[in-house]
Amino acid sequence: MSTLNIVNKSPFEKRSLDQCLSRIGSDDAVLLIEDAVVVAMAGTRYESDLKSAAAAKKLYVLTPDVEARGLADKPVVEGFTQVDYKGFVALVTEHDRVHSWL
Amino acid sequence: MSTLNIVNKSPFEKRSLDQCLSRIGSDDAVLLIEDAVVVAMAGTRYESDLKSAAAAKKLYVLTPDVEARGLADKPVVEGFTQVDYKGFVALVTEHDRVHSWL
Amino acid sequence: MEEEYAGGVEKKFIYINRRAPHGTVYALESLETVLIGAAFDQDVSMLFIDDGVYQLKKDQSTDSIEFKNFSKAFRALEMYDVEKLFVEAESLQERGLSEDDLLVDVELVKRGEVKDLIDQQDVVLSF
Amino acid sequence: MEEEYAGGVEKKFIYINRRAPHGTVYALESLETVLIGAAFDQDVSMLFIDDGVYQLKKDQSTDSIEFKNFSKAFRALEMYDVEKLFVEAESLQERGLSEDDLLVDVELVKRGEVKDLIDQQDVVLSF
Amino acid sequence: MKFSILVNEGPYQHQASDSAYQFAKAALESGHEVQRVFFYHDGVNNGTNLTTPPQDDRHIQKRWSEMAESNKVDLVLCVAACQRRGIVDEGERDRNKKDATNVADGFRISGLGQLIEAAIESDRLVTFGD
Amino acid sequence: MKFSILVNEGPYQHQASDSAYQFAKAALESGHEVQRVFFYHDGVNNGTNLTTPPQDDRHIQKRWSEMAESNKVDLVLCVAACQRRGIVDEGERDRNKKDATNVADGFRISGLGQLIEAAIESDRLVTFGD
Repeated sequence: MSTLNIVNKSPFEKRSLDQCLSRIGSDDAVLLIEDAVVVAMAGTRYESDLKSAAAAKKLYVLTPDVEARGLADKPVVEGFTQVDYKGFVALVTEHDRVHSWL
Repeated sequence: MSTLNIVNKSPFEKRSLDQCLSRIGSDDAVLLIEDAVVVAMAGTRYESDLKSAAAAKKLYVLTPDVEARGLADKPVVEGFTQVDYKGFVALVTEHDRVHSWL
Repeated sequence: MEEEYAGGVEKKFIYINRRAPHGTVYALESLETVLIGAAFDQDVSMLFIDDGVYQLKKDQSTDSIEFKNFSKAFRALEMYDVEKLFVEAESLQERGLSEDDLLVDVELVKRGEVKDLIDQQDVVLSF
Repeated sequence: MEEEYAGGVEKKFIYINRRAPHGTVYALESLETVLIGAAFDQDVSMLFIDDGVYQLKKDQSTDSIEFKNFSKAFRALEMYDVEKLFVEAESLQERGLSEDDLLVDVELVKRGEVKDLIDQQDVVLSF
Repeated sequence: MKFSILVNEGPYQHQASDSAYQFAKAALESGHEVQRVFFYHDGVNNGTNLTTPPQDDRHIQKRWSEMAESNKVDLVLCVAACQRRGIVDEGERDRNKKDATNVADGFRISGLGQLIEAAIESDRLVTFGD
Repeated sequence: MKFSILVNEGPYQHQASDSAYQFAKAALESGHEVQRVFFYHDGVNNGTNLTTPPQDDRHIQKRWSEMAESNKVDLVLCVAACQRRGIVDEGERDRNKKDATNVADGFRISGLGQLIEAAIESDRLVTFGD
């Protein structure tokens, strides 16, 4: 039984990503959307935290939101998988439930 | 020249209080309102941070918002001053400008 | 008033409450949804983590901000057969709160047990 | 269209931008207010700190979320005599960004200088 | 699969309604069913027909209304949230003695039970908010 | 002193509009002037007359309208935000070919210039938001 967790706020602004990561397991996935996508890009203060998280859990980032913020020219943090909206839909079908960390 | 800084979100949820404290001076004041008031109470994980901040800057907390959250039975962190809405108004008049950290 | 749901399906619902009361409307609405949802005879749990634990703080007094004090409604949940109220121990502790501060009886869970609780659910409603 | 303000008072305004673009409307609205405000002949500065620095990131492409790409309007600010764009160096650095990533020329300030900048202002508008 | 979607925020202020729409569109294009979109809290503000967004911007309400029509998606506005925020259909207008209605085509006002029902009947519920 | 107030959020969802109201009330009771309250972004949703909050809850729009009347406080809704969110007066109804108006007593719709003007003419501007 696994959960798709959605986080939509930048960890520079809100603690929801941390709060999510501290309570999920290795079979769970996290998808970053909206302003949360900024932290999927290499080079930020949180890169090493995210890299460790990606080693233990499946991390995804929504490409349209990356492009909107002009960050498509930056590499993603190692271990992240990029998805579009159809990929987002597929993730929802592949997990037993969805938990939005609002 | 001094600024009244207003913070309205709990530091357990958002980083705005930290972001505010890192950029103001010893003549500036911070008023906690709405959900931010929770951190003015003694005993939280942030108590020692807030105590240090209170030693360097003037920290205030809005009593009606403390009461609404059922926290009037807890002591405030050392150095905090409680104000009501009229006290809030007075603080605005006593500083040169107001900066809301939204 | 909602009519009783005749679909015959029973799912496990968890309401996850992560915000302090009054600063936003979500705490109030979570309670409303649980009360309305009770008519559907589903398996309902409420989980309070992060600032959500403040929703259960005793002695909330909202007169001076002119809000409805809905916190007393938590005491009515039992009458609606909503009896599974989980509170994360670490969330209380980080905020200097204990079970004695809460206005209803709850079951404490550890942070490491939250995943197990969520794994048992069909539907997560986040407030 | 706003008429020119004939009050004769000149105040110092600072627009403080702390949020990433597109997730909320504030980045767009800050720019709108600055452009409208230009007609009032006030002294205007814009300060980008925290996630606000992402507002100035080059190459934003909003087609696939169907948003207006307003970021190009930052390049028009000069024509409105809005020339004081301050960006906090530490905010860039924590995000792995440099001046080369930004779509307009800005003046870098250090975190310790933000207070001095704000101390010079009459009005703070936070977005 | 059968999806339901919960939208907690109004149009333009937060990306929530946009994200929900793009998700719903992709779900339909992927051959899934979107049974219901439930608009709760400020989300009910998606359902007013009185908006006039700038010509060069997306028209959030119209997009939803068109999706409802082309794909038989059930768009439900929470009645209690509508009462607090001023979204009114004919029934609400008469009941609460208002002068106008403003609910847009394809949206209907109903109770929170519709959210619970959607969660029971759908395979997945996906929530978008602030 | 002369205050102006900026409200960025709608009623009921966030405490912002409540905090702004309580602040304005205390300012008036302390003998100050509240020149203008400017409602921006979702804040314009404070100015619809179509709300029917529960009987036992505060009526946020009415409180503002009453304050406008008793204390000559100028309540201004940002026109561009109104267009995006569906708050309409007679002029906007005619211009944008809408069927209804919903702006409440004591509120008027005007441009962002009114915010700048308020900031210039007031001694202090205080902002309430999310």
